[in-house]
Amino acid sequence: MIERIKTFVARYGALLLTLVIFLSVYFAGGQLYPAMRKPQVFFNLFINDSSLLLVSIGMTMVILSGGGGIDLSVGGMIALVSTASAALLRAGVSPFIVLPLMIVMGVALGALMGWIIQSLKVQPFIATLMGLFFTRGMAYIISLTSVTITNDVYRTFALTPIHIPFISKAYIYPTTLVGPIMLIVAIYLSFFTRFGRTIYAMGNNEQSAMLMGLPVARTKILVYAFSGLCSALAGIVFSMSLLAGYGQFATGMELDAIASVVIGGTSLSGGVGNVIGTLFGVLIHGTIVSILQFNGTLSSWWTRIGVGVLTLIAIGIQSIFSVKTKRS
Amino acid sequence: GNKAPASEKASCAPNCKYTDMTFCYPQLGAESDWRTANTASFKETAGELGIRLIFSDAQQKQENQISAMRSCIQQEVDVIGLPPVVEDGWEAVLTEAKNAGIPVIIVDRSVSASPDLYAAHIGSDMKLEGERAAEEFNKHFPNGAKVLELSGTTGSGAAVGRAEGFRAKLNPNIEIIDSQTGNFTRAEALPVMQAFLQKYKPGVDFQGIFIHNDDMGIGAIEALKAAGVKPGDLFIVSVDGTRGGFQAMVDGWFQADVECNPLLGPQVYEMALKLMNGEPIEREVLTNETVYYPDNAAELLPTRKY
Amino acid sequence: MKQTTFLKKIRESQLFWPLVAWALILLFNAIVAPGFFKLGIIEDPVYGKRLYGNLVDIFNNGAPLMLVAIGMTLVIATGGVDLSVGAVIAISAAMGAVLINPALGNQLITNDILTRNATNTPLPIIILADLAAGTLCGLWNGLLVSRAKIQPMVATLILMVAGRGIAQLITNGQIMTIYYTPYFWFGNGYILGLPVSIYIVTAVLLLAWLLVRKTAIGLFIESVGINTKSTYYSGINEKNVKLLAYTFCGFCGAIAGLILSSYVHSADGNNNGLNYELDAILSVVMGGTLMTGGRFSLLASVIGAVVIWTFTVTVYSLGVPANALLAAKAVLVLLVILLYSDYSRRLTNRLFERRGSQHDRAN
Amino acid sequence: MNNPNNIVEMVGITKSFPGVVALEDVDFSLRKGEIHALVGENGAGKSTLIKILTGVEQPDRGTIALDGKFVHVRSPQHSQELGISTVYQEVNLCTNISVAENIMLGREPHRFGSIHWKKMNEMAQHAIDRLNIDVDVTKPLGNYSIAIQQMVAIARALEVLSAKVLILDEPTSSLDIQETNLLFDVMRRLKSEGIGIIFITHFLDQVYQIADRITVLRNGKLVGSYEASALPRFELVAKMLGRSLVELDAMAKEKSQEEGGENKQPLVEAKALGLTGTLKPVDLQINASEVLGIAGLLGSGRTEMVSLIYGVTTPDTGSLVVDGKEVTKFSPLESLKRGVALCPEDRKAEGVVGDLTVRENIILALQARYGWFKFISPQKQNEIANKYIQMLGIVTPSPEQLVKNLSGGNQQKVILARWLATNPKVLILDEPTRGIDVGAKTEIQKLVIQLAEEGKSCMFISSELDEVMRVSDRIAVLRDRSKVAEYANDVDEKTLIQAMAGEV
Ligand SMILES: Nc1ncnc2c1ncn2[C@@H]1O[C@H](COP(=O)(O)OP(=O)(O)OP(=O)(O)O)[C@@H](O)[C@H]1O
Ligand SMILES: Nc1ncnc2c1ncn2[C@@H]1O[C@H](COP(=O)(O)OP(=O)(O)OP(=O)(O)O)[C@@H](O)[C@H]1O
Ligand SMILES: [Mg+2]
Ligand SMILES: [Mg+2]
Repeated sequence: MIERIKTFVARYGALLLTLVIFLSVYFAGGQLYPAMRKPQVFFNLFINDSSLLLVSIGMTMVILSGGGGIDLSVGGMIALVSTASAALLRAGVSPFIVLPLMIVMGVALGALMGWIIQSLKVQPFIATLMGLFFTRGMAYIISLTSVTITNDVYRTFALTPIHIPFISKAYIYPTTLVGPIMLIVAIYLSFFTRFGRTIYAMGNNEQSAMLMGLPVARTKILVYAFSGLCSALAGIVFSMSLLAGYGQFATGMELDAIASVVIGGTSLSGGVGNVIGTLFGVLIHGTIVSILQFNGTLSSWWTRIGVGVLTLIAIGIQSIFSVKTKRS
Repeated sequence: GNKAPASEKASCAPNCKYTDMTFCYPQLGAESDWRTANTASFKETAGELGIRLIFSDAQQKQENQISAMRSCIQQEVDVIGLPPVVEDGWEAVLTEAKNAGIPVIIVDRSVSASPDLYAAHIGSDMKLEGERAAEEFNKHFPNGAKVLELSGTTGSGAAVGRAEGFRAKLNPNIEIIDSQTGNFTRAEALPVMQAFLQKYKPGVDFQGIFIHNDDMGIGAIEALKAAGVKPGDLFIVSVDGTRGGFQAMVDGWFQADVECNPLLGPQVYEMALKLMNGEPIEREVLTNETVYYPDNAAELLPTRKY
Repeated sequence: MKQTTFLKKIRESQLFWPLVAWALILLFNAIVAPGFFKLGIIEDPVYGKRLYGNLVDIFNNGAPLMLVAIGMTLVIATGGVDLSVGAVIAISAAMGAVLINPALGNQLITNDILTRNATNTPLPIIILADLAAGTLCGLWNGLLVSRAKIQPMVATLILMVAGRGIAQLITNGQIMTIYYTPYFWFGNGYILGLPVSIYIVTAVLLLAWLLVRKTAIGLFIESVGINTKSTYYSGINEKNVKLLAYTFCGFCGAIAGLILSSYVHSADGNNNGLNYELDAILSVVMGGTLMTGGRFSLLASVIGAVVIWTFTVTVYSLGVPANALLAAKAVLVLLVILLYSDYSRRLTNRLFERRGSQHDRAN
Repeated sequence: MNNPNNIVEMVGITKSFPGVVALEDVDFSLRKGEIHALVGENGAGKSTLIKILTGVEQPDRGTIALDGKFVHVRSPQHSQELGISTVYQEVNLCTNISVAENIMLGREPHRFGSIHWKKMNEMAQHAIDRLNIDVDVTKPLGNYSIAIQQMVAIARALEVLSAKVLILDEPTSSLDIQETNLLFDVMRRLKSEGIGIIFITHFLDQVYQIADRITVLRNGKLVGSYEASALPRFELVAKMLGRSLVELDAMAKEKSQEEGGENKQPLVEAKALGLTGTLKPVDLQINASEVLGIAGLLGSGRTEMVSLIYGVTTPDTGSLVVDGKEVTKFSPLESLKRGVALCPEDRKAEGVVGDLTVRENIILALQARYGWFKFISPQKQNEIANKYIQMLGIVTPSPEQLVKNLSGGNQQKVILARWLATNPKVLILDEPTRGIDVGAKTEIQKLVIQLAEEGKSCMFISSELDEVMRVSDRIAVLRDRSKVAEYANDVDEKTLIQAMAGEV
């Protein structure tokens, strides 16, 4: 029995810890600001951070695949997808053409970056930095200004709340659901497919995974394509909820995503962690921001310092824990 | 549904006082002197009047402003003042505020959302500022000239309005030969100006510059100095009327500075109180603004608050 | 035969590719904008005769980036990365501005500060405080990475986010304009007709070079970057090696902040040194140092920084809008990637080898 | 080519790396149902030949035929599809995923479009059971020792169902005798099933124990392929080295018999030195001019013990006295300054700094001892490097070659040179001869003895008992992480084995 508990803790400890951090931060917020106890505040976390959750899921997979894997292009992709779709919609193209087109574009750009990383042996940081420059630059080239979306389909998605059953005055938007759905897809991929397990294996040691005969090259390209898919979806969600496309959307979101992934217990060196942790990482990040917003008296700079310090604390707790498990 | 009352009266109406008010101000950032003066105005005035101010800084990101507004809605504040970073994308959250019965006053820049989603708009008339700047050029160059434009953040209400007004009023014999954005910051204005100077010879290829705010103006001056341009060689008009701008006029760099008043706190709070008490308000309010000139800049400089 | 090995040496030197990249951009300018290379001498009211032109501007404006690239090189060589350099620049700039203008309090700047050439603190102390602030930031990063064993990207991400907040905290959230002319010397001054910043970069480069190549530190840094554990077993205190690298990077960031704030006459917590971390990393990579750590060349990184600035100036002078600069930069990175890929290396190798063998025959 | 019995037929294989010709015009064939030993000195090109056959490297020239059909092996994955199953030199598995995944990944069972975990674990457990080791397949591989990991790698290779060819590159270098025998049983069974096995090892005993044919490589060239029964041992060695075994033995036997004993001043003295959970308190003494052998089974705590003495880990009980001074600061650097050096066991992770040159690798520890600012001048560095390259016979085109491009054995020599360069009083060698050819092995043994003669002392850890017995003056035996016995060097092998195994 004790052995069982030990195994359980060793395997899921980091995840449990992230969950505990989230709950304590959340309840601390509720203690400080009674208004934070409203159920809608919890749903707002999902509404506000639906795009962040999506890109963080992709980012998690990329980071897990190791080899310095990182995707800096996510924010730029959101900008590009939102601007491109807004421009297309303005030109009168049907949303049922625009949506798949955007997804294809995201996947293709992701795969292209993956290919550059894999075939030209370019460091992911640099290749995806290029992706960031390219996507944002293209967004500005499409339109220097914000483009309004007036399409009815988009408006319906943006402005029709879905009321949560059994909880009064609680609602989400249809776009809010995309993140959780992708989360389930990512969980399935990472734990129940060869693709996912290969990601973990190569994250630990790419050379070994290659010698084990695993399709390392293909997986690497696919992982970046997957991240591209997530970013494209995030871009769609972004443009749907804001009903606009703009080159300055989601600036710096790549950093928020990396922070969330790390707070969620994934190691930047690859092979350790999972997407469920990332969900809590995103929620922790959102809760911290909420608390600072509910406070409302702090000078603007405290938000930044606060986010920095709390990230440090979260990582500190994580690392203490990981040292402990290593010892045991 | 949009059935909820446009702006419920607060429970204390019609006798609400400033001390009863909780006011939410999701400031968009701290990108310029103008903005910091604006923040200071809201904070100081709230302190003086006893208003509970819920303030946050969105660091120029719309998504942060939106999530801050959602937090305010959950806190059931009395009034929200929103200085939107861009015009688009506010419909959903404004609807949420409306459904929660919280009136929203749009401050400074404007929004593209339907006007019945917010209570009022207070702000400078950006177009008018552009027109005023154009008139200065018209006065100074009756025989025509070539000018450059250093514009603000692309797509922002201020940059769009000022550019539009400027072009609308500018005499046809004055030609805008080039226009680039410096994002309202000094750091970015500087290299842009440098690039201009590589392309165009000051005094020969162009005689004047219209700069969308004082911060960029200060950055541009550095580039001009480095290129050996002297104060007065060029006719420069800027917008804002910050201390930096006044200093530039004293030094002879700016020939006019169109005011854009950031001290909106008192005006906005007054309107918010009226909203709480259910009193009628004007939907579009312009702030009082003027144009300053170098002749009395030195005198006025010490009286400037920002 | 000798010539072949000489050619080969050049080709294998880390300087080769950044120089090729620079040459390509200059060549492009020579064709498209011949005026690009114009150099002139103008009379400066304060500093006398001085050189003026695009190339001078590139070195002058690029100085902060070059400095940061020097520090970043050492950090990357240890297998780390420092995302906080931009924030460190902002902190150092804020420090300088606030010591000149004593508006530390809670009000807006008072009017008497506007009096020209007044400073609240003597200049040497300002400089020391600047450098100390940046170095301290570097030390903090170094401690997080070496002692707390936090992954570099995360450890420095913390200061990247919080640092700009700290800079704003120092200036009480204001963009502080500096009116104290002696402070302007670092960014706008000239010695013998050349910008002061060029001398500063040269001095720091020399200092760093002596530090790493005339002592064992360079070897230790490379060794740590390649295999930390082996390095530790060899009796090298790998923690202190990392600590040194990050601290030095903070120091470089501080000098960059000094020059930058002096140059734009203000400190702006939000915008000083924005995106410098990315450009610095790009410079280092362009200089042929792998992001996984190991072999590095300081000079190559500096040339990398020069390439980036030359490129930026080129793009501006072509009249490309500032926002679209990003797309152009993507093209630059792509160029770098292609130039540096194994494929192109093999191609040039073959090219040179053939020419080399022809040469042999001729002899 | 026409021999229908040949499953693998490699002809005219040539491969060069920058600065080295690893293989030159090598022919190699493998018959159905044979065990074919591939032998040669370090750097002879054995691993390279294997890598070419399995698609890790592409040959510059030459052809490969499988079952009489020419093939172009594109990647390890492709080689698996072709029925070639491989255990590479140095364990190449992933430590973060479970043992079961390490065995099954790539051919894992599926159900409803997802991995059938239960079945996969069962299949993996079955594969592990065949090798008679006790492992929980659901645990991460990293929880287990290198030896177990090696066995898992073998289990994985055996799991390739349709394998026609099995390649084992030094699989036994970290296995003990029982484990090796187990492996041999499995190999014989596979052989009887008609599978061809390529077996690389430096243990000539094992070659003769199991191989049917022997192919000898020297300096990247084929010396020849022989029936094992037709090639006497001394001839094999002579073919590998171009020298005779007698010569070599003479070299090692030089060990002076002058058992002086007058010089018994202790250099290192450990009293109840231990670390909870790692090593039970140990008393140990090493004198000047003495070689202390350390014997023990895998995982008996030998590495842990020397790690404590070298200060990689800090003990929590007992005391350590070096050269008369009590040690308070535990770290490799402090140890170096005290004159204690440790040549670590895990060459890849703890030894080489792959992207540094041979020269830099050699002077690294010496420079560390001098500190940051007392820089060894480039000329001096070259001198030192060249001295050791000659002394240890390191095969490298120049001191400026990157160490990662040397063969495994030569890398080991470079590391050894690094420690010798610091001129230590006490040199601790943890498995210095693992993966090293006969010639180099003898040289290292000789070196150890020579150091002792110069008044230094050595601690010598090796899994090969005869080696330990040959070089040591005294032998300490470890079992279950504590010291159980100590013998003089005239102890017989049987006593030692009994002490190690605990069956008195
Ligand atoms: N990637 C590489 N780059 C350069 N040289 C290499 C590379 N791989 C191997 N070599 C060289 O090829 C030669 C043959 O090496 P190989 O690894 O095949 O030897 P080996 O016979 O397996 O030796 P050992 O018994 O020590 O493992 C060596 O001289 C080695 O230095
Ligand atoms: N994950 C782990 N959990 C528990 N014990 C472990 C783990 N990994 C290794 N060990 C133990 O650590 C010890 C490592 O042994 P060590 O390397 O000291 O032995 P050794 O005698 O030097 O053998 P070797 O010949 O392998 O070097 C072994 O007792 C092994 O069982
Ligand atoms: Mg080998
Ligand atoms: Mg061991």
